[in-house]
Amino acid sequence: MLSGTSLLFGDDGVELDSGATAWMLTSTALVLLMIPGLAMFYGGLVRTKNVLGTMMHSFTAMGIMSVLWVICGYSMCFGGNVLGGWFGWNPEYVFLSGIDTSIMEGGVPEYVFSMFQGKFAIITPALIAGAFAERINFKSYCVFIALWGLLVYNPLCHWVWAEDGFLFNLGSNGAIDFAGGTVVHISAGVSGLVAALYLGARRGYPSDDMAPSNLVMTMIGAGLLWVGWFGFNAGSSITSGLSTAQALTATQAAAAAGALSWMIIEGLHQGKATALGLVSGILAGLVAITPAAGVVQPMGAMVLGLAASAVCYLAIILKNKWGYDDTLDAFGIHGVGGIVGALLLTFFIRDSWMEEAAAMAEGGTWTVLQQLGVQTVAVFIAIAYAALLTLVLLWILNKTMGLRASPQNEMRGLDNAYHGERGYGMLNPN
Amino acid sequence: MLSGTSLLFGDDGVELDSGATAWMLTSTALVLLMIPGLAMFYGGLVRTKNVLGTMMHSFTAMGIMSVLWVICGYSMCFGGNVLGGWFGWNPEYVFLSGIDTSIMEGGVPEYVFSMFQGKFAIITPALIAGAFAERINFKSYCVFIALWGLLVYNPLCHWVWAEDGFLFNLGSNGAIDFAGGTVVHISAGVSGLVAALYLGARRGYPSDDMAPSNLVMTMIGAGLLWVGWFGFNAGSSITSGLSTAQALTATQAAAAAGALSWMIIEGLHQGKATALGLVSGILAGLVAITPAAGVVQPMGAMVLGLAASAVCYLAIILKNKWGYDDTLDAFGIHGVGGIVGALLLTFFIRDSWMEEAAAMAEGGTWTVLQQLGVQTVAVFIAIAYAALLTLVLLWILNKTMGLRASPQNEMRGLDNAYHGERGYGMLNPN
Amino acid sequence: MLSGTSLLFGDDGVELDSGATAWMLTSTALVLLMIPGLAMFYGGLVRTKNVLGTMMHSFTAMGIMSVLWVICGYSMCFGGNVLGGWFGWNPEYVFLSGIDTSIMEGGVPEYVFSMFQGKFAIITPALIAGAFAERINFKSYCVFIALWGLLVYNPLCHWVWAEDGFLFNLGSNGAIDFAGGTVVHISAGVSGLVAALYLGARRGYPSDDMAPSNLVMTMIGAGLLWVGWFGFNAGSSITSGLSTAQALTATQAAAAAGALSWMIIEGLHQGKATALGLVSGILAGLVAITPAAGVVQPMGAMVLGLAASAVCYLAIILKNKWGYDDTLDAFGIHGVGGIVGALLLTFFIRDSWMEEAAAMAEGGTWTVLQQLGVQTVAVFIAIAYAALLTLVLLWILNKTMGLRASPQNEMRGLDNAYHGERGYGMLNPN
Amino acid sequence: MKLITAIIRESQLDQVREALIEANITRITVSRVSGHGQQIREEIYRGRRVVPNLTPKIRLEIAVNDDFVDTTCQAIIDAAKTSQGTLGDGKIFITQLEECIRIRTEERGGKAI
Amino acid sequence: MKLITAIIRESQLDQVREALIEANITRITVSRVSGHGQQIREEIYRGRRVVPNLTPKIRLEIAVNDDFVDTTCQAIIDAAKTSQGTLGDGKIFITQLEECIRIRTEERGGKAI
Amino acid sequence: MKLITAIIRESQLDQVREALIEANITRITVSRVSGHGQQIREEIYRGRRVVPNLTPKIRLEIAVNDDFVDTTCQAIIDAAKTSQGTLGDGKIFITQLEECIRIRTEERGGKAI
Ligand SMILES: Nc1ncnc2c1ncn2[C@@H]1O[C@H](COP(=O)(O)OP(=O)(O)O)[C@@H](O)[C@H]1O
Ligand SMILES: Nc1ncnc2c1ncn2[C@@H]1O[C@H](COP(=O)(O)OP(=O)(O)O)[C@@H](O)[C@H]1O
Ligand SMILES: Nc1ncnc2c1ncn2[C@@H]1O[C@H](COP(=O)(O)OP(=O)(O)O)[C@@H](O)[C@H]1O
Repeated sequence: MLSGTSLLFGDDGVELDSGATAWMLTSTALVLLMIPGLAMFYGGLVRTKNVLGTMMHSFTAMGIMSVLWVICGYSMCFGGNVLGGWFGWNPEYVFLSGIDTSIMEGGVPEYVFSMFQGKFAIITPALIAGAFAERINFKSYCVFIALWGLLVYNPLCHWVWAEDGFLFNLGSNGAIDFAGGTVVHISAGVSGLVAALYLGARRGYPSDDMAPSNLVMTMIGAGLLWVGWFGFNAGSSITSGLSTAQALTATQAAAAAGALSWMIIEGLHQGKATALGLVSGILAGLVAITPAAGVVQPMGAMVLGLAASAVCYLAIILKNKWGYDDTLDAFGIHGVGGIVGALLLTFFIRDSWMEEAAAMAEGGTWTVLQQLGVQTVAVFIAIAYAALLTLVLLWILNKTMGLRASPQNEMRGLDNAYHGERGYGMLNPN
Repeated sequence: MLSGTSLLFGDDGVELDSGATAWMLTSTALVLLMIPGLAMFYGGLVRTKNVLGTMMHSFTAMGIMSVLWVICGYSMCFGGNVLGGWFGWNPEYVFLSGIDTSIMEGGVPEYVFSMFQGKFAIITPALIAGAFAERINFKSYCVFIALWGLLVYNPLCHWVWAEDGFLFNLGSNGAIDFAGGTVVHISAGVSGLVAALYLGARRGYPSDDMAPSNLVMTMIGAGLLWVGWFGFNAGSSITSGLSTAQALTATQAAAAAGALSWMIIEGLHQGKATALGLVSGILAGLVAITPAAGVVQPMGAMVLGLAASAVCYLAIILKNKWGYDDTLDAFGIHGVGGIVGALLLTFFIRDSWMEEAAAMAEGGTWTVLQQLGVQTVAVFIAIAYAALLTLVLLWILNKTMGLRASPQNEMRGLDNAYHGERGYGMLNPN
Repeated sequence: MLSGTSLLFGDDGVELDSGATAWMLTSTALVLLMIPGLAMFYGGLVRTKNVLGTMMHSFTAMGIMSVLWVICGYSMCFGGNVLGGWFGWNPEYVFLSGIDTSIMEGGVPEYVFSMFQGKFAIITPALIAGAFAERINFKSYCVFIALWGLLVYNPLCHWVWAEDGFLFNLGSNGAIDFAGGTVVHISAGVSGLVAALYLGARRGYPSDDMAPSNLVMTMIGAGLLWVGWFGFNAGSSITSGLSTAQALTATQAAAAAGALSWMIIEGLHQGKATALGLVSGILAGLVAITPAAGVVQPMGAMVLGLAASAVCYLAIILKNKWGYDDTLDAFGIHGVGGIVGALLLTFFIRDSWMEEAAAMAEGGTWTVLQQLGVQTVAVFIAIAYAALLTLVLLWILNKTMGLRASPQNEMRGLDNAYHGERGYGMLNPN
Repeated sequence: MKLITAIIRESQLDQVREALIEANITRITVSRVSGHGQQIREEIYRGRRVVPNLTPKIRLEIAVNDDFVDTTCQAIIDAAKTSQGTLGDGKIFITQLEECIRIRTEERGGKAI
Repeated sequence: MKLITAIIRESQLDQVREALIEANITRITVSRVSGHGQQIREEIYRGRRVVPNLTPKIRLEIAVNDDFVDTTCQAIIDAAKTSQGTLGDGKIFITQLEECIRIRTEERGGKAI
Repeated sequence: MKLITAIIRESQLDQVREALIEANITRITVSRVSGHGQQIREEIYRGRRVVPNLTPKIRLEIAVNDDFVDTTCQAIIDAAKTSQGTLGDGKIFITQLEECIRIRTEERGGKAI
């Protein structure tokens, strides 16, 4: 138990920063907290008979994606370009075997960075699950997220965050995606939309109402998500300093502004401010600030939160009009919110960042519009790639294993059909 | 994502302490965790039909108070004295626009301090809500907390914690309020009491029993509050060192002693130790140690926890005798516990603190009784100011918007009346 | 509030490491989070009428064990050998009065270490409670855990973790128990087994099924346990550096592998992968990695997780065959998982550790088999000591206070019988 | 003796209970049920007003002696009706009760009600 | 008028509701109950298949006019039966309904059903 | 055939079930209800003993053939009564059951019970 404080320098002579390490360890824990948070958020919104099945979508991702991450995910994301930069690879990263004592430039052990990043690879497929909740076959889901992680998440992550990723180097100072607007939210949202369309609506949708089984749990889940998001965004600074503080502040401001504006919009539109509305606003704000947390100041963050709530609110109204069944609005919140954030952030970038970008640019100038172009390209690539690959994966799985629960299983509920359990035993005298 | 570790010094040349920053970031997350924790604690104690409405009181505060904090709250609390010291102001703090790269003396970015403090401004009005739960109009509540934050919380916070606040400079070494005994708990408890009296009792109180809808959730909420309180108290050291460790230890000791003594007292008095009693004891202990965490040692902390449980237990018995309806005992626990802590701490102050105070005092001596005097003055001022302003605000709101839910809405329940939702859909087959 | 950043050195001149301190403070909070997490995990598995009583087993431990820890627990665990090394003692540690400003070698205030360790003393008896849930008398439980803490936990902790503990010095480099495989999990599991056998099965077991009241809560609890376990394991490095990162990585890998393998095993065996199975696998993995987190690399951690799931799954099948009533499988998961981890880790020890051990060993060599011997001895001692003392304690308590709830109280349920409350008021219209 | 079973809105439970107590009917049994009838438009889900396919309702069971049937029904009707009667206000069913036993005293018949 | 009370499996609720709607029986009241009958083997608990001593069931209450009794029962039976009938499929109980009142309109008797 | 409906204390459920099984009555349906009767003083809320206005109760429904009515009632009474009978022990209601159908086999009448 008492050991090892002597290891102050890594193999490569970089000095350890115990403070930065402390915050990154904490961030890793906080992002992990988002998985049960998400399970609660989603689980509370489905019908009683599907609550465990829906929570299992998040929890299974913790198992499958973590194991894959250790085996090859980290290598595919942060290894050097292979296959023309489609993804990365580094044999030393397989089973994380080569980073046992390596310390990164900022003084943080590479293990911590790897574990922190691994949590993003868990939550992204778990987010998708919201789109086809209440009707997917459990086994197919497991296979789907494994393949999706390997073929969609890992390449995208490599492009955006690896030092030799092509989106990382787009334009003068790269496409801005501080903590995963494109990699996490847009990719999950778009893939969810494709899957929802491909699988078709739930039996009885939209004529029957499918009332949430536990909004109380959904609210608590939203609370945990907000807390965990501090790790998600402020942790993405990979240090514990000014940039961390800036990201945390932006996160708080955007979430609060999102919550408040959704409440006001809904209050004006429907006459009542719902609890689900408030927490949806929190999420919209958090999603929108995710790509932007490193570059915007508090006022900009508040505008982003407000805009995200307004646009997501509209998007859900449109969904209801068009009638497709994105069960828990994975696209409506994460896809749309992510796009709003990734594009709109351009107008609120901190001057210092723009100056840096200008210094790096050919010709020594860099304008907001140029950056908007870069952002648009990145968003478009994320959408196109995620949509296409998801469609291919779904098609293959549908032909081989079948994707959709049988009508009978859908009526029984996922909990009984795939897990042989019930979520709330207390509902019956026992 | 990989960026900014170069910012090791703020504008003013103060060196960043990445460790202190890491703990303050964590504390900020922990204090935010207290909001869902409080929502769960309160939400579990009300009737089923009011659970979402009650949780919304906490969640809405996250939206409203955070937005106000960024706009002007931080400025009113920590800016320089204006209007004769009624509150503070600093134009650079508006929208936090002037602290983007500022690092405070202890090596912590000012953003982090601001966000940490902002969480206190969220939780204080959310605590009040317990006093008038199950019967307040939602819109009026929103306006009330906004005004209360601006006119009660911000001035009190300025007086006690700003360097030029008059309570900060009372006596030799100031009134002791480490983490918010007066600012948070006494002010919330007293305001709650005034509001409960002003609004009147719930329909049917006290003849009808209003059994808690979900004590399980209340217990979990208490657990999260305890965890979050480490951020609240230990974070209030604004560093990561010995004083932090002392505060954390005192917090743990007081909470445990409070829990144990409530259990024993209730066991002796009623023959059974209830779960609600145990968690009430946890809260009483935590509240009492809040002002004291920086100055008392573990044994003193345990006495404080024990005393708080005993006095709060008594206070609630008296409430039941007098028959006023402080729904969730915001006054009985937070008001009374806060007063017990703020006064009783005087007898357990660490010698080093008293020596310091003596050194700063005219004449070179400073006695426990003198400090008790200072504490009493601070407590009295907090009570008087909070009570008076709250009464004025309630009166105005009552005349203009109406404060209380109509009898019909009270019978339907807040969830249905103000939010158009139900908390536990699972209770009905669906 | 703003104070004390000057205390950068302890009495003994050791320099404070604010980063290590930050992570240890965080770890302390994370381990505390495990208590409500455990309460949720256990509470969700019992019948509705016992939910509060079961959660109270964890919550009461927070009160009782913390108070005892401050009074004498820390002294008994980390004081110098007394009574031939049965336990430790240091009068300065009584009420923690002598460590107010002491900083440990690694730069962490001793208070923080003490509070971190104190959480382990809370959770261990709380784990036992799973074995005799739904049938123990509440008062006797309170007395039992107090005595068990003093007579079983404190000595074991002293032997394994104090610098002069005899297991700490066994073999060349000590018995490996990084974060409590023997001290926490084996001792709790074995004591639980003894208690379950001594108390006898629940009324109606096994012919009646006793379906879980709230698997949703159990899942959330498992999620919180995973998050908290980062503090448990990575915090046990008592620093914030490479060894911390290694422990965190091993923890994540083992938990994920455990989850995935339980899911697959159950899927193959029963045709369905249950939610309870998945979270049991998470726990099995976490338990197994607890002693090992400091010495194994990710691949080894994954093997440990996998093996733990397989063996625990088998153990529970055997339990069902043999028919004894370890209500929540405290032995089946914690006892068995702990043993698997403590022994199996030997085969995956990092080379650097073995080299160090060899350097310290007489003759300069140290083999895996020698270490396996050491581990076996430590495991055996923990099992024998915990089993024997637990039996004696139970026998005495049974003779004096009575241990088991009366049949009538068992049928009414613990909540009503011992606490006069109900967990889920919402189940009834109110 | 009759057994009166009433299905009412959740939101009217307090009102109905107060009305019954006023009419001196203090012994009742209440449970949560869900109903499907002619009612529509009830709740809001992410900005959309939706029709819950099974609307939560409250079920009252009241055993009464024959001469109390009318008072009881009238009390329920008056308190359960919302603004002159709207869809979803509920139903009352009356069945014949053959025997009633008070467990505590083992009394039977009308005096056990 | 008759009061039909059916105890069915939870998993058949959707199917039964669809069948009833098809048979034009749209007004029903549903509640959660637990039952004990001849049924065994239902759920999995840590690798063991167990017999819940009280199995969750759904209870339907349907007030119908006399000529609808047979249609209603047949619709329920057809939809609630699992694979040619297995233990635990449930029961239907029929009792005489003396009076039915629609609270909204205070209509009584058959037309209030 | 009769339909026996018993309202008992939650805390007596296990005892009543064991008694019924002993009396060979194994098929029952159970649900959670809340009741209001003469009972007072039940729970503790922050140091105060309070009267829940609606006390949680358990409702048993048992369809039996006529010659089983007495055994069933007696078994319930004996097991549900607490210490010679205290307020709140509950009630038994008996109504006429016209028809009983076993869904699995479509059997009707007494043999379907
Ligand atoms: N024939 C019936 N059988 C059983 N329950 C009924 C019947 N008719 C109505 N109900 C119950 O009464 C509730 C209210 O009925 P609804 O048709 O909405 O009211 P109204 O008759 O005023 O239009 C329904 O939700 C259902 O629970
Ligand atoms: N005599 C009865 N009285 C009350 N409820 C009954 C009776 N018989 C059956 N039930 C209910 O019906 C459900 C199904 O009964 P079961 O005996 O399992 O079906 P089957 O008759 O097809 O074997 C039971 O769980 C119980 O709730
Ligand atoms: N007339 C009645 N109609 C409906 N339910 C009743 C009636 N009388 C009693 N009950 C039910 O029985 C329960 C116990 O009744 P209570 O009056 O407390 O018992 P006792 O008759 O022994 O005094 C009540 O809570 C209620 O649920």
